[in-house]
Order: sequence, then structure tokens, then C-alpha cells
Amino acid sequence: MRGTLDYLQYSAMPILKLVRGLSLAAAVALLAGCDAVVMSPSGDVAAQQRDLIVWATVLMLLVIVPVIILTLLFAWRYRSSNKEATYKPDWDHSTVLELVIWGVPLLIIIALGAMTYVSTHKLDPYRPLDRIGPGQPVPEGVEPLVVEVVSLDWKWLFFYPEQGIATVNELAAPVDRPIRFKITSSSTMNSFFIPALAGQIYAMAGMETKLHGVINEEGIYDGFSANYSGAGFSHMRFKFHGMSDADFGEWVAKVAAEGDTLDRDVYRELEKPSEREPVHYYADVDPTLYDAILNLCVEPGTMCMKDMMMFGHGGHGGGNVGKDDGHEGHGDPAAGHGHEQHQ
Amino acid sequence: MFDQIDLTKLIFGRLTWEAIPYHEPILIATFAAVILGGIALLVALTYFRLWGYLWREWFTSIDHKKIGIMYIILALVMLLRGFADAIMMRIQQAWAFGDSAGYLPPDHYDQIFTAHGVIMIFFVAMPLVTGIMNYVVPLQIGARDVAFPFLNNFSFWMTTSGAVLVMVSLFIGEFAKTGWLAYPPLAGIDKSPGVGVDYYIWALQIAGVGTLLSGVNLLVTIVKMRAPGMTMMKMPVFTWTALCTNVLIVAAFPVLTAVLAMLTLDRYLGTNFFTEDLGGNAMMYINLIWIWGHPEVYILILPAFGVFSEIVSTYSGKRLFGYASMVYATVVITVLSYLVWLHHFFTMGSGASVNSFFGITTMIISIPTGAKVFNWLFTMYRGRIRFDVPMLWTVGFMVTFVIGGMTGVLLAVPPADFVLHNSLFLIAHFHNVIIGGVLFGMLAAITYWFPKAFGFKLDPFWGKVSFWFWLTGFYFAFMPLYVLGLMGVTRRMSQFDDPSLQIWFQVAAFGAVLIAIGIAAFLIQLVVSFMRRESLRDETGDPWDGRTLEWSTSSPPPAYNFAFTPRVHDLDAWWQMKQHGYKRPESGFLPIHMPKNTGAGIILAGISTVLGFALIWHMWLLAGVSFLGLLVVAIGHTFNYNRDYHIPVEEVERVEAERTRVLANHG
Amino acid sequence: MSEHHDNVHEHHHEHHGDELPHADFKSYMIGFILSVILTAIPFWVVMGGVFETSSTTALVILGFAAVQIVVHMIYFLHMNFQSEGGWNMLALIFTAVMVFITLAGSLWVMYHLNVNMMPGLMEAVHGP
Amino acid sequence: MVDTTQTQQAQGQQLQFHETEEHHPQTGTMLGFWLYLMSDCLIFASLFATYGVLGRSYAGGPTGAELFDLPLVAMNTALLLLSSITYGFAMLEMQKNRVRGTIGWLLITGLFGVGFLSLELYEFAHLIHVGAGPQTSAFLTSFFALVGTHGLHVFFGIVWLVTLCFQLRKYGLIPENKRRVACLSMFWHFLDVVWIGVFTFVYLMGVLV
Repeated sequence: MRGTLDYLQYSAMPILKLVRGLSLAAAVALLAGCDAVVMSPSGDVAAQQRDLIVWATVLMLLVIVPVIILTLLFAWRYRSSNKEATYKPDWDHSTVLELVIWGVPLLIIIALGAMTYVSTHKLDPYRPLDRIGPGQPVPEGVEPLVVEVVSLDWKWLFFYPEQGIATVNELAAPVDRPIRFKITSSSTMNSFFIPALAGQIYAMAGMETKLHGVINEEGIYDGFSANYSGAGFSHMRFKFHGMSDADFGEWVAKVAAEGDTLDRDVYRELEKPSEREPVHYYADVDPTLYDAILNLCVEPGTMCMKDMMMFGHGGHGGGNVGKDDGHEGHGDPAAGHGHEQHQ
Repeated sequence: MFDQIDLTKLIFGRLTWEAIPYHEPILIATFAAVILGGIALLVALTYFRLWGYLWREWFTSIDHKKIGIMYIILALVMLLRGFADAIMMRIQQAWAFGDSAGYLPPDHYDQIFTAHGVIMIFFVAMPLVTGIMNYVVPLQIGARDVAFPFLNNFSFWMTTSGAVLVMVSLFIGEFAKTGWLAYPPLAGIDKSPGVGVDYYIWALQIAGVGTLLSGVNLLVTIVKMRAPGMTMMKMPVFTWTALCTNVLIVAAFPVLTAVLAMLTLDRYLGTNFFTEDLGGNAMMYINLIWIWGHPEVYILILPAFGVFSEIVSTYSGKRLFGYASMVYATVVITVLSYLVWLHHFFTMGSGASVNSFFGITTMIISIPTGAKVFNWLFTMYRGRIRFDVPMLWTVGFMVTFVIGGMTGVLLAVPPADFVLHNSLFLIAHFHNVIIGGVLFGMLAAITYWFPKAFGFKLDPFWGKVSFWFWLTGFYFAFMPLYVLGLMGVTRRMSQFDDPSLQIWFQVAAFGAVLIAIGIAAFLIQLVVSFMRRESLRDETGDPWDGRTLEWSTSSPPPAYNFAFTPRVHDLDAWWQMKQHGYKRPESGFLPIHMPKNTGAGIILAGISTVLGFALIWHMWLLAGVSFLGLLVVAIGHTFNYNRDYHIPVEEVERVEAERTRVLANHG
Repeated sequence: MSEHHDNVHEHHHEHHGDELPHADFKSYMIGFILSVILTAIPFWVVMGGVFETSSTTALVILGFAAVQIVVHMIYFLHMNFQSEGGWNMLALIFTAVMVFITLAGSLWVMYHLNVNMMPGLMEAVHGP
Repeated sequence: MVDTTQTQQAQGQQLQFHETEEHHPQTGTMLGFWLYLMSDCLIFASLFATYGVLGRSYAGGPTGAELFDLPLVAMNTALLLLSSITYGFAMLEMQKNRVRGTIGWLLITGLFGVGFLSLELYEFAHLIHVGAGPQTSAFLTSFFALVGTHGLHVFFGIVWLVTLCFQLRKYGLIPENKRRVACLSMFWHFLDVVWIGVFTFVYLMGVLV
């Protein structure tokens, strides 16, 4: 028993150093060695997500590294040819050790769990941003840029309702201004993902997901669907341009000048499956189109989902029952919180 | 009245000559090879007059040992298919950059990654796990067979039937192009009108029947048939993990059955469970399938944990450290595995409170898992470790698995998951735990129990070659995927734009080649060991100085396993018997009551295959006939009351005398 | 599939250890009468419109259903803590937990998904 | 663990390490069948969960309140309850080793089952006739799936019951047959339990506004 603890103590010091060294080395290698966009993003949200990954990794390495070292050490030391090592065939219990092997992971998970709880709420993609960078709150009076995203087979359509324009496979946003994405799909499920900007979220037909992000550096970044959606999926990519305010204004003007008309007929044509679609600009955009896509009523004569008597007389049935069961069962502290955000 | 066309439709459904992919050179070559190989096999079987032997001794056998071996053969055959898919993907992804489209069009590539996932999980990992449990559990608990021997045979053939359907899809029609979980709306009839998804559905449904019944069977076996004296807390750890795995099977697979049935109704009858309009909700499919899907992961890994526990204790020559905490950890994992399913779709947008709940429950699972790793570690501590091949796998597992565990917890942090989900990081993670955990475990188990099953050990040289190639191959194949994931590369891509990624994919492809050598070495090992079986012979029945009851009987064990049912006093029952200078009884034998072989299992499963094929191709006439046939055979089988016999005492005496002679010769 | 047929027919140890449940006329009758009462009341409650709010009615009939399930378990399925060494009961409790997790979990998750993703639609429920 | 081993070692050769008589493990059929029922329970749980989620997605189609005919459901429930008690009588006859009585009560049970199924089929036919088929809306899809799956179980229960009657007539109340009757009894009563869920959760709660 004492021998074990000696080993633990003996290995603790170098291990701590090693953890620091390793995580540093890994971080450096990943940042410099290759273009690991997830490890060096340009948007504040993605940067916070990166920080979380690094911290969680470091926390876990506190256990992982000693385990790996001890495994190799014990395997070597207690090899059967080493007759000098102690052999205790009946030793199979130690209360102290049991406490350690349950307790240490428990403590780490408590720490990690707390981090998870806080960060999940703080970085909830539905939550409007309150900062645009470390120590930089959103300036007074700055409203987020709203972009409505539709995933089509197999391209992306972006509506800018304030600017009255729309684009296919090209997205632009001014630097340091929060962006508020409203995301839906025309049919298959996709996942809207710009790794440099913020985490991904699914795009599903008849549903609207939301994502908040901010880009802090000018540049051209990759965006794509992260969820397999059929034959043309590999080329369902677009460029996301982070621009200065002035450049963004110019870009909007250019789209408005060069753009075509986007009405329901054009959309129905656009909706047909196609691959490697080039960038399109639309200037004259039907303002009700996004809503119609979301509610699956672009086709003339179809009833919009929200107008259907989907919710009967007494509210959403599943929802109501879910509220009773689920919230009691799990003591959910944030009951109905999703709803509040949509006021 | 039917006119000609309707009758054709009734009989052949939508099956036409167009369904044969003769325009795909790769498939045609494969098909030719399979046909030639198949003919060669059939000729060989006929030439050596093996049909009767196979039918009597194997196909209709209700002996748990033979069924276990058949499961593993099925798994190894399917491993070759699944791995062929893997290497095709690796080549495609290392090749298709920029202007090059590689050699697989998306249509074919998408089938390959779907088939790879389905085959590896359902027809490699599951049969391996079930096979090992089938072989080992009754021996470990001192039983003569499982609780329901006929059902065991039937379960095996149903699993095989599912595998056959997947293989048929290669040559007739197509397989699903949806990813291995067939999410709607992509798997719905609008987006996937072909037969691919139907092959997927029926293969899994038919194999699922087998899996579920084998789960019930092993559960009852463990609960009811333990040798006297073997209380729950004296059960070998592998049996404990088998118990928990089967609890998971019985509780999780019904959900898969139900959700696939709903998808079937959507596709066949036009109902609206998961459609976009008329109130359907595809998110419910994703929710339900992961209620099955997450426990499934633990169904696979728990038995591997059990295997490692047995091996680490045997080769360290030491009692397992912390048996009780090992058992509690297993039980805790079993229950918790039902509370984490949402972590597979954090990015669907269920909100912070739901996400953090499931994120934290997921992390909690790592506590008992961590405790297990420590228990193995301290079993090695102050042991006397022999590095036979199973122990190599175990050490390789302990080092590899903790990395997979770490990345798993990372993925359980919802905001981190938002950037890592669906990326190659995720792929690297689950291959890290499934290869580094399940597969290493099963390969260790095969090496460990092989002498018990066949009476000779596996050749250690080729075993070590296989191990080292697998291990290094694994790191080469999957560490680059972690990096690619951090570079924001998504899974299931058939072509890439960014040329800077290519080198990583080439390294991964190199890793896959190393793994291929590892697999080849394993197969060579089987052949070499068979050739050298005399020098590798295990005459004692206890080649590794084992600790549990299976090592107390001969290798291979007689049909009845134990001439006298053992009586258990300690956790390591056989170890204790050896310590006490146990003398094997050499007289006083009694006739032994055993179940009889039956062909009903293979016949029922055969009809099920036909039924599945008919349903896939909408051959309604054939479907109706085979369903009725299924019913008639099943009912007919229930009229057979004559299902057991006694092995006469002379036979038992003869077998046991032979063993006495062998043991005496041995020394 | 016909798996439930096949399960029954395994019996190579048929002469020993039979643990067929034992029941008597009285317990069946008690069970029957109780279940008739417990069925009739919810039907009456709903068809007669006894309670004003539907949520009260729902709670009441769910309560009756729960009691009736217990009655059936005891008097018809002969559940107790002794049969099969307590394994029957253990399996039942475990299953009940699983059923609860599946039902409550699904409804909870799907409720949040729906709230988050159909804002326009949910307003129809909760008011603007 | 160490301690027990040592005491056992102190006892030396006293320990018996094998049985000398033939060892008869307990029969697992009843437990096995119960476990199968538990897994079936989870199939129903999935269907209930689906109904819970989709059960009010009427998609502009008819609602439960408009469609469900509670007197019919009450009738159905009564048939199923009666079949339960008649199955109980069959079990009692079996305990008294009376083959004819057992078969008789089983057949009566089967008749109630057929009655139940007939009413259910009538209800389904009626719904489809008025344009409320399973394709109409997610609500009706999940309704038909849940109630239909229960009906399918009753159907197979009846097939089994008829088979069993033949077996009883042919082989009498031998232990295997007794066990089969007991297993079918569990199956039958289990379907009752599911039906309690169905009539409460689907029908009664479905008509609540």
C-alpha cells in the first residue's frame, strides 16, 4: 500500500510538469503546424469554445497522463522476468486507493461539470451576444445583423432582410458586429457551420434554429454543411467574408446593383438539386419568401404550417405533457427559457 | 383479373435486370470473385462430403460453444467486408482533392460509408460480443448450456440472415446512402426512393430479433443456471459484464425495432411519423434512435471491459483489484447509459438546460469507467505479468482507450461539441473507443479463449505481429483524423477542395494499410496455428494458469462441459480449486441430460431472409407466402415436444477416461 | 415475428424447478372487481364531464390508470417480491424506470426542440 | 476476500468442489418470457412516446375529440377485462388438472379476444372511411401505430391460444403445456396492462379539450 502511494507521489511531480508541457506543445503544434481553424478561430464565440476545449483537455490530462505512465511503468516493473519486484497474488483491496480512484475522477468531473453548465448556458447559440470579444461588451445601440439562412440541395441561400438582398453561397458580415442567424432548410437536414466564427447548428425543414456569432478579424473563411445530406454534400460550401463596415456597405451595394430578382418562381427553380453552385446575387427579394420557406408553403396553394390547425384547441399536446413530466422529473431550472427568448 | 404486367409486378415487385449493377466494374469484379470463391467452397464441401457433417454438427447444433464459434466466424467474415469498405474510403479520401474526383462517385461512396458503419456495428462488433459471451458465459458459471438452447441457434441464424441481406444488397440493387443511422428526411421515401434504405431496415430488423432473443437467453442463463455456491458477488467479472450487456440489449433493442418499424411505415404506407409535412417530426426519429444508440455503445464495450478484467488478472497472476467496485462501476454504467442519448444531437438546438443536463450525465459515466481503468492498473501492480498476446492487447487497450475516453468527455461538453460535432474529430473519437476498446478486447478474447475452444493455442509470433500492426496502424489511421477535425473537416466527404489536407489523409490511408497487414497477420496466425497445432496443443485444459471455471474442464470441453456440476466457494473458483489440490473425479459418472439438435432455427431464419428480400423488392406474393411459411414452421415447431436426450453414462465414462489418460500423459 | 411463441417451448429440464404462479378464485375476483371499478370511474369522469378543467381530469384518470396497472400486476400477473427469486420484480422495476426515461425524456427533449425551433408556432400556444 | 480465502484454506480439504448428484438448474422459461414481455413493454413505451410527441399534430385534420367514440372504447375495454377473468378461470381449471375445463375457458377467452379485435377493426375501418386514415396526419399515424400494435399482439395471442388448445387436447396437461398456459396468461394480462395505458392516454385524454 505504502509502495503505491510512494509511486503516486513519485510520479505526481513530473506528471504535472508533463501535463503543462504536453498541452503547451500540443497547442503550439496545432496552432502553428497546420491550419487548425478550430484551435485558432477569428470569432469570439468560437474562441470561447476553443478555450473550453483547451481547459477541459488540461483538466482531463491530470488523470490521463498518470494513467498512461503508470500503465507502462507497472507493465515494465512487474513483468514476470523481473524477479526483484514484489509479488502479492492475493492483494486485491485497499480502501484508500479505492477512495482515490473514485474520488479523483469525481472531483475532476465536478469541476468539468460546473464548467459545462456555465458555458453551455453562456454559449447557447440561441442566446444573443453580450460581448464581441474578451472585455468588450456589445456597444450601446448596435443591433445584430440578421441573416436568414436556408440550406438547399446542395447550396446555401442567405437572406439579408434589413438590406433587402439575398445571396447564394456567399456570406458577408461586418467585423465586430454581432450576427444573428435564423436557419432553416428546404428539405434534407444540414448543419450550418463556419468554424472560424462559431459552432454549428442543424438546419431542418419546417423548423428554425438560431445562431449568434461575431467575427473579429477581416478575412475570408470557409463555411459548409457539417451534416451529410446526400450526393452533392461534399460541395455544399461557401465563403464567409469578414469585412470592415465600409467594405460591407460596398458589398451590399454591389449585390443590390448586380442582383437578380428572387421571387417564389425563381426560388422553386433554385430549390432543385444542384451541385457546385456558383455565387449568385439577388437584389429584388420577395420579403415573405423566407417565412414561406420556413413554413413549407412556397408552392402556390399549399397551406402554411403555422396556419394549419396543428396545435388543435388546447395547445401543443406533446409539449404540454412534456412540460409536466420532464420538468418535474429533471428539476429543470430553466423551464420555458427557450420560449422567453422569442418574445 | 390480372393482366400480364400486374402479375409480373406481383411476383417480382420492383426487381428488374436494371438492379444488377453490371455498369460498376468494382462491383462486378467483387461479384465475380465472390461467385468463384463461393463455387470453389461449395465444390470443396461436396468433394470432402462435409455437408452432412456441417448440417449435423454445426448448423443445427444447439451447443452454445459451437454457436459461439459460428458467431465469431460470421463476425470475421463480415469484418473483411467492412474493412474492404474502410480501405476504399481511405483511398478515395486520400485521392480526391481539387480537380480529382477520386475513383468513387458520390453515389457509390455514400453506400460504402453507410455499409461500413452498419456492418461494423451490427455484423462485426455485435456477433463478436455475442459469440464470446455465448462461448464463455455458460462455461464460466459452470452450466451445461444456455437456458434456451434452440433459441440460441435461432438467434444466430437470424443475425446471419440480416448479414446475408446486407451482402445481397451489394449485388442486387443498392445499399442505403444515408449514413449508418438513416436519419429522415434523407431516409424517407422522397429522398431515398430506392431499395437501399429497405435493405437497411429489414437487415437490421431481422438481425435485431436474433439479438434481442439472445439477450433474453443469456440473461436467464446467468440468473438461473449458475453453479451452486456462485452468488452474484462470486460471479466472474466477464459474466457480470455479460449480464449488464444483456440487460442493455433487452432494454434498448426494442426501441430500435420500434423506430425502424415507424420508418418502415413511413416508407411503405405513406404515414407521417418523420415526414416534413402533415405534422411529422424527423427530430423524433433522431431522439428515439439514439435512445437505442447510446446504450448500444455500452452493449459493445462492457463485455470488452469484462474480457480485460479476466485477462489482466490471469496474466498478472493476481486477484482482480477491487472486484466489488468493478461490479458497481459496471452496474452504474449500465443505468447511466440510458441518460445520455441527447449528446449525439446537442447541435439540433434543444437549448442550454437540456444540453447541459445530458452533457453532465455523460461526463458522470467517465467516473465509473475511470475507476475500472484504475482497477486494472492496480491489478497489474505487484503482479507477475506474463506478456502473452492477450496481455499485449490489454496494455495496448489501456493506453489507447483513455485517449478515446478523454476526447469523448470533450465531445460531451456542449459548446465544444458545437465545433467538433460531425467532424473527423468525432470519427477519430469513436474509432478510438471502438477499435481501441471493443475490437482490441474481442481480439484479446479470441486469443485468450482460443485454446479452450480448439485445444491448441494460437501461434504467438503472428499474434504479436498482428497486435503491433493493429496498434501502430490504429494510431496512424486515426490520429490524423483528430487533427483534421480540429482543422474543421467534416465527416462523409467524398471530395475536398483544400490541398493542404491531403497529407493527413494519406497518413490515415497508410494507417489503414498497416491495419490491413494486422488483419492479414491475424488470418495467417489462424492458418499457422492450425498447421502447428500439435506443438501448440493444450492438454491440461488450463494453458494460462487460469482462475475461472472454464479452465477446469478439458480443451475443447466435452459437449456437456462438466461431468459434474462444479460447486463454487470463491470468486476465482478454479484458482481456489487448484490451491486446494483439487482432484478431478474419475468415477461415479451419471447420464447427462442434454438438448437435442434441431433444424428449425436455420429454416426459420432462411424463410425470414426470403421474407425480407421480398419486402425490400415489394414482391407481395412471395412476401405473403414466406410470412405464412414462417408462421406454419414456427407453430409446427411448437408441436415438437421431444427435444432432449440423455448422454448415456458409458459415453461420459469414455470421454472422461480419455481425459484422464491425456492428463496422465501430460505429466 | 413470432418470437413470443418460441420462448415458451424451451423445456429440456421439464421435470424440475417449475415455479408456476399459484392463484385462487378469490384473488382473481378481487382483481376483476377492482379493475372494473377502476376502469368505470375514469370513463365516467371523462364522459360525464365531472371536472371543469381538463388538466384535473387528465391527472385523475392518469392516477386511476396507475392504480389499475398495479392491481393487474398483483392480481392477474401475480407479481410479488418472491417469484423467481425476486428477479421478476427487479426486471419490472428496471423496465418501469426505462419506460419512464423513454417517455419523460422524449417528451422533455422534444418539447424543448419544438419550443426552440417553431417560435411562430409556439406563440399560438402561449400567446404572443 | 483475503480473509475468507485464508479461513477456507484453514479448513483444508473440507470443501466440496463439485456436485456428486445430477444438478438441476431451475427452469428459466417463466423468467425468460417475463423478460421478453419487459422488452415488449419498451416497444410500447417508444410508441407511447411517439404518440405523446405527435398526438396533437393534427395538421389541419380531425382531432381525437372529433373522432373517438368512447362508448365503443368502453365496450372494447369491457371485452378485454372479461377475457382477463376468463383466462383466470382457465388457470384455475388448470391447477385442478382439468383439461376440458382449461380448454373451454381458453376458448371463451379467445372469443372475447376476437370480439375485441372485431370492434377495433370496425373502428379502424370507420376512421379510414371518414377520411381519417393513418396517412392523414401525424396524430392519426401515431394513433394507428400504437393501437394497431396492441391489436397485432392480441391477434398473435389468439393464434397462440388456438395452437395451445390443440396441444392441450393432444398431450393433456403435461408440465410443458402447463408452462405454456402460464406464459400465455402472462402475455394476455400484459396486453391488458398496455390497454389501460391506451384507453387512458389515447382515448380518454384524447377527447379532453
